[in-house]
Amino acid sequence: MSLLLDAFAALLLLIGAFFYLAGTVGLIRFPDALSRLHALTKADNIGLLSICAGSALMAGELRVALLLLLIWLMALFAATVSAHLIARRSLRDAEDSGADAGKSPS
Amino acid sequence: MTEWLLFWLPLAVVLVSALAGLGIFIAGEHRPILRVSLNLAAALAKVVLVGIMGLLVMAGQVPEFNFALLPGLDFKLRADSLSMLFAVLSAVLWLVTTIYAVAYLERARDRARFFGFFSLCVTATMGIAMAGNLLTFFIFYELLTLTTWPLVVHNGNRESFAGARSYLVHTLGASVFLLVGIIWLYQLTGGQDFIAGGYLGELGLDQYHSLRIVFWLLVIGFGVKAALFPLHAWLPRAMVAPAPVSALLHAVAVVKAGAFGLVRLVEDIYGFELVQTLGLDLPLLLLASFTIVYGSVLALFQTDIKKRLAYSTVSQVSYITLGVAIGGPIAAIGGMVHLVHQGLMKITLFFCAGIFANLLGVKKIDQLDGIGRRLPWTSLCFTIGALGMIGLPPVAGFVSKWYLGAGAVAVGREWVILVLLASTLLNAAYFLPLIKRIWLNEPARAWPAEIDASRLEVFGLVGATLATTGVAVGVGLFAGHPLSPLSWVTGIVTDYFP
Amino acid sequence: MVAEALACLVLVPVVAACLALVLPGRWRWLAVAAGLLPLPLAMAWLTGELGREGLITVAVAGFEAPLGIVWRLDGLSAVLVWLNIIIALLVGLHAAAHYPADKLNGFRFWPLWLLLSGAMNALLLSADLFNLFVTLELVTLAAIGLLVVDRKPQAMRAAVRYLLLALLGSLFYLLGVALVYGQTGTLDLYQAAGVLQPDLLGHTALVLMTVGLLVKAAIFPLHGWLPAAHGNAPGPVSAVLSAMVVKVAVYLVWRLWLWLAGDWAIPAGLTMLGLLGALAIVYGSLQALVQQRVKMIVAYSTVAQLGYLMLLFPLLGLVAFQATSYHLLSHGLAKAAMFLAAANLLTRLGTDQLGDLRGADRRMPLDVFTLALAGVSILGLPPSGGFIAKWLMLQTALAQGGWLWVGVILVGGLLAAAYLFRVLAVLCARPVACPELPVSGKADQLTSLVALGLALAALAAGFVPAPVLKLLATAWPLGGAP
Amino acid sequence: MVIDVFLALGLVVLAWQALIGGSLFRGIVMFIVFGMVLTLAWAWLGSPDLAMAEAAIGAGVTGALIMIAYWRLRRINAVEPRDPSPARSRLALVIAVLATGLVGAIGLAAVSALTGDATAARVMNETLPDTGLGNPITGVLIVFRNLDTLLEVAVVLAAYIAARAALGRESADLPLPPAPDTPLLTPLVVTLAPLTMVVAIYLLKAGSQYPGGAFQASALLAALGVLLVLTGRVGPAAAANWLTRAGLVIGTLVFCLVGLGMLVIGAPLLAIPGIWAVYLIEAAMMISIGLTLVLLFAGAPGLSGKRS
Amino acid sequence: MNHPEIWMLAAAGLFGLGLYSLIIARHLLRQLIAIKIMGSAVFLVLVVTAGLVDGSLDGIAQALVLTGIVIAVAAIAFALALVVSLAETTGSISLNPDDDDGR
Repeated sequence: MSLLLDAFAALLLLIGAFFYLAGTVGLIRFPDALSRLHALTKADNIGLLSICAGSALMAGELRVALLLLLIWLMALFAATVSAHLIARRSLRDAEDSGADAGKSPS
Repeated sequence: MTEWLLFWLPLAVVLVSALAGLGIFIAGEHRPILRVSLNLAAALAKVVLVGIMGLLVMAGQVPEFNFALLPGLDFKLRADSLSMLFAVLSAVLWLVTTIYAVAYLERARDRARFFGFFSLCVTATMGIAMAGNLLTFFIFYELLTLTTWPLVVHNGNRESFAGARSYLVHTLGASVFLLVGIIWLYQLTGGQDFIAGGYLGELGLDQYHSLRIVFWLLVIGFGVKAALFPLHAWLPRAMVAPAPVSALLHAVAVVKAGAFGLVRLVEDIYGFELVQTLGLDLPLLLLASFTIVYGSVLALFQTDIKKRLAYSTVSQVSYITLGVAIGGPIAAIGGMVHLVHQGLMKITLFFCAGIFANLLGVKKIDQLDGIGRRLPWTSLCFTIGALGMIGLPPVAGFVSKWYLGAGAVAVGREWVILVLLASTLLNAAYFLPLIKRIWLNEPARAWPAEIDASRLEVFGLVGATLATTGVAVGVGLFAGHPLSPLSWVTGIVTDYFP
Repeated sequence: MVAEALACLVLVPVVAACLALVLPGRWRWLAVAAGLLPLPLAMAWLTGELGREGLITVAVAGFEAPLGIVWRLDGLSAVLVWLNIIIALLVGLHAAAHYPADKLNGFRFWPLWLLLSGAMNALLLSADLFNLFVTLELVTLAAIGLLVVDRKPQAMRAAVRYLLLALLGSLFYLLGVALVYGQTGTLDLYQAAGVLQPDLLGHTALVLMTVGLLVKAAIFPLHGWLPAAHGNAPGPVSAVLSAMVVKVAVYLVWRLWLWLAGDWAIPAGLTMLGLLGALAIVYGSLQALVQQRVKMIVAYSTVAQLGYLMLLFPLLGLVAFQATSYHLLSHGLAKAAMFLAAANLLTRLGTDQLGDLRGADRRMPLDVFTLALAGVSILGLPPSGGFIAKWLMLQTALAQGGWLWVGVILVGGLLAAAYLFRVLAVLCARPVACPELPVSGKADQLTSLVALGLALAALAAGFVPAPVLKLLATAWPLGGAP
Repeated sequence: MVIDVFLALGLVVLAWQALIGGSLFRGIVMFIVFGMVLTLAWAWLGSPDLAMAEAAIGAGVTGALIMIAYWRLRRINAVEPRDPSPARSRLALVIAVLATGLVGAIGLAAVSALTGDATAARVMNETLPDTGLGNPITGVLIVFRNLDTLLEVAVVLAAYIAARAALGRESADLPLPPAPDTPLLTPLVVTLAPLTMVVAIYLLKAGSQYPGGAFQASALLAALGVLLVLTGRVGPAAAANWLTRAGLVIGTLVFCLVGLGMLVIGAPLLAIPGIWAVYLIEAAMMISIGLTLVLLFAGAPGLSGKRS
Repeated sequence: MNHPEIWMLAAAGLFGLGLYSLIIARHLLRQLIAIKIMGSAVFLVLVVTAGLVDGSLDGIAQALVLTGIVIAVAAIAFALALVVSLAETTGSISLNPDDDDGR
């Protein structure tokens, strides 16, 4: 039984790593700030979710699982607000400099 | 009771003028009456205290104040017969010079600062006179440099700063040699006190080489203030100071401190036998003789009165060193007694020069024509002083020269008499023309800067000068009298050469 | 009872600093007084105790050496704590005139002043290497805070330079502590002394710590920050900086080289430190000769006088130790007096440029007299403490045949005479052309009298060296020839 | 082994990015990332306490302080500093290579000569149980070497007073960036504030048995303060009222009074009587250091309610 | 902590980098960051040289580093206030060495 659980946890961790990888590639490849933000927030949050789930399974305790859930919620919250602020900022910079939105700030 | 007195008297004598100095600083510029009375009271008190101490010393007691700074290092004030000689001289002359200075600086500025440092200088001189060991001597020796600097700088103009700087360079430069010499000596012998006949002799030290080096280090240290030949350059330049300063300090206190140091060095530290065995007496003798002749020759070429007197001091002070370097009791008497006589005569001459400059603005020798008619009493004093310097009998100068000559003969160094003769002739060569100008020449139409000084001021100036002239002559006439400096010195010398 | 006195030395000023920050208005004077006044009493009692026992050690928090921190009071630290207390009180009195506790600048000045003296007492007592790091940081921060209390632009620039160099110095020192802790397993200096081997690691640790401390002590090649900092600091702050803060770092270098590495034979290192000292003396004096501002001259004079403290290393011996410690004490007093006098000149005449100070002695005779008196001690001329130190140093140098060091000491004295009399000559000169400087501000007798008091203390040190030197002798660790 | 190399290399590369080349803003960001990676390094080395401290204080608070200082300096638009002369940079290169070589060689020598008989630490491990504390670091900080901690809190206090002295004027017109007027902030603050408080208190309490303690908790409070200042919920006050000053000073004061109190009842100086004393001191330190860091960030003598 | 050599080399690298940047950095903030990084390097050296005691990291070394970190942040905070104040009063944000070696 535990073998199955461990395998499943490992799988979850792999998925999480993959999502992180995707997010990073998006960060590097995408042309403007907004699309980068989009890539980052989506991919990384899901990646984090699966990693938390995987490690919760490995730990096996409910208390640790709840803690990890709290971590995920906090990270989610922080990610959304900061992404929102960065987006507003890059939009305002774009209006000031007249160029289209998204050139990365100096 | 007496032993309590014996302990605290030396300190009291030294501190009287220090407290006066402090009082004068606090009294400040705007309370002249308080300041002058404080100064005179202190001068009188010092003379009285020195008198008491003289009586005690004559009665065979030895007042001594001792304070241990460090285990091997103590601060000792001891009034033996030799120190009394110098102490009495500076105490008496401080009183007279104070009277003179008060009159002289009637209209000057910064008098509080002047008199404050003036009394601190006398404190240092008294401390040098009564120092019991080399450390105490060095402490007051350096204090003397510090306290005379503001006096030389008193006028605050450019020349006085140049003079003061040269004075500092010489004295502080030489104090380096003195300090190393003293510490080296303390290294060799530990904290020894001055003993008549020298404490090095008994210790039987065998490091002759280092003793010679230490001797020359100390000679350089004392030689600066005693204006020995290579180190004398500061004295003429320091003549920019006001007349009372030149009179007391550069004719009596500072210069005599150096000479007194040399006397202590040869008589009380090394002892003449050790100096002779180390072969140091001849070079010192040659150096002194050369300074005597060199000083007199240079005096000839000076046009300024005070500069001429300064070079004459350079040569006269070396008489003391000469007396000590010849060796033998009689020459030592001549040397030591000259300490007093030269002080009295030279201070008179400086007083007169001060009066000429202050009342008539006469500074150069060629302005002296016919001044005898205008200032008869001052010129008389000047003449007596000058004759004394040359060595004519009634005045004190003759006594010391006589003893020096006799001492040289007694020890078999006849050539020294030639030096004495040469210097006497040179003295005559640079003093007699002045006397001729004062009495025989016609006075110029108007004096350079004639001022109508108040009667009190003139009385103060001339009175002080008359006093010193009287003492100079008195000392010469009553040389045999038991209280005279001559008999006092013979008393000293008897326990140096038993 | 000993622990109470030691605690009073350190914790009372810190508590008073907190109270001074919290209490409103006039109450702050009370907190300042409560912070400073008990110190001399506690120290007097402790000195008596020290006289009997020779060494006082207290394990803070009750845990002995390797685990806890140990306070250790011996002769040397007692002398320095006394100097610290005298400076804190007397210079504090002077500061009370310019920084009233109920005004804004006083509100910022006094907590830092109390923290500074408390931290220095903690440093002088501590025997733990890391605790020394913490106290050094507190001393530096408090000192630099005081430096910028007046927000003068030059002071600000000097403060930034001082802070950067001090932080760099602390890092080097901490690196050395890390190595010592790695090798010996203990942080107590006197415990590590036995265990630390004079091998490559031991030497490197010592060198790193010494370099770090030399930066804070502003010894010659690393002195760049001192003149600007001490020259532009407010009056009382420059006094405490020159008299104490710099000395505390030199005290630590002594502790390292004489106690931690006492029995390692490193003649080359000792001579090198001596040479640094000699260069400091010559360089500091020459710079002081060319500076135009009085406070800069006095600051460079500090750079020079610190060189004397490094002469202890080549002349290693009991008498040399007594001499340099006594020089540290008398220089502290005299330099504080000089800086306070210079500050008085600056505040009341509005400038300390030498050119504009001609004839200053007529309007401010007391301060010029204080400058002269303090100068006497700095030069090492008799009746002053400096003279006793110079005499003992020359004595031991002659005894050991160190002619180079004799020359350095004497030349140092002459150069000091040169730059001091250069200042005095201008101050006593008759004002030729410059306009009559208005004597601005009320003639504050207190500040002048405090400066005079410190100068007289420096002179008095010339008369009572015996008890201090006996106290120092008990602290000498190496024994052997004087 | 791989993780060690990866983290060590990461640290050096990030330090390189932060220090050399690129704009200053980029350097500051890289510095904060460096702090994060250093947190991982401490965690990997086996010291959770240091990891938390580095994250909260080393990267978080220091990063925020430097960022706000950078922002203020740009507003003062001070004159652009001149480039260092090539000679100077060559000299710097030589010195840097020498220093690296020295520290590296010495470090390796020290590591190879590891005797492992760290007496002090072994004694500490033995005496820790009878203090009732589980976390050795809190034990060392509060019980065994508490003089260090006392002076450290005094250092923070001194830093604050000195900073106030340097900034000078009583009124708080040091500029602060305008609060962004987005509706998202209110829910953020409303949820984060109580949560941070709870976590901070928890950290404080857990500090005695598990990794945590006063300093990490104070950094959390400081982070909360910074958030409130930036979102305009709290503004700089003109003068420090009594409460703020008491808050600043309470850490040092409580520690000293406990220390002196012990003397009164005959115990050795600064001996800690029991767990309650540990918590009392830690709580006081948390408040004092947290408040100081927030005030240093706001560059103001005190904090007031609404900011215009 | 099983490969101390790696960490020691990393610490040496950080120390050297920090020192290099401290000397040539144009902006004071960059110099402060350099000081902070050098501090972290020294703390690494401290922990690594302290070694393992009974299997885990040396407790005292960790406490020292914690104290060190807090002191570092206090010193940096004061330095930042100084730099801001320097910029306000003198308008320059760098300490070019040759501008006032003593005025």
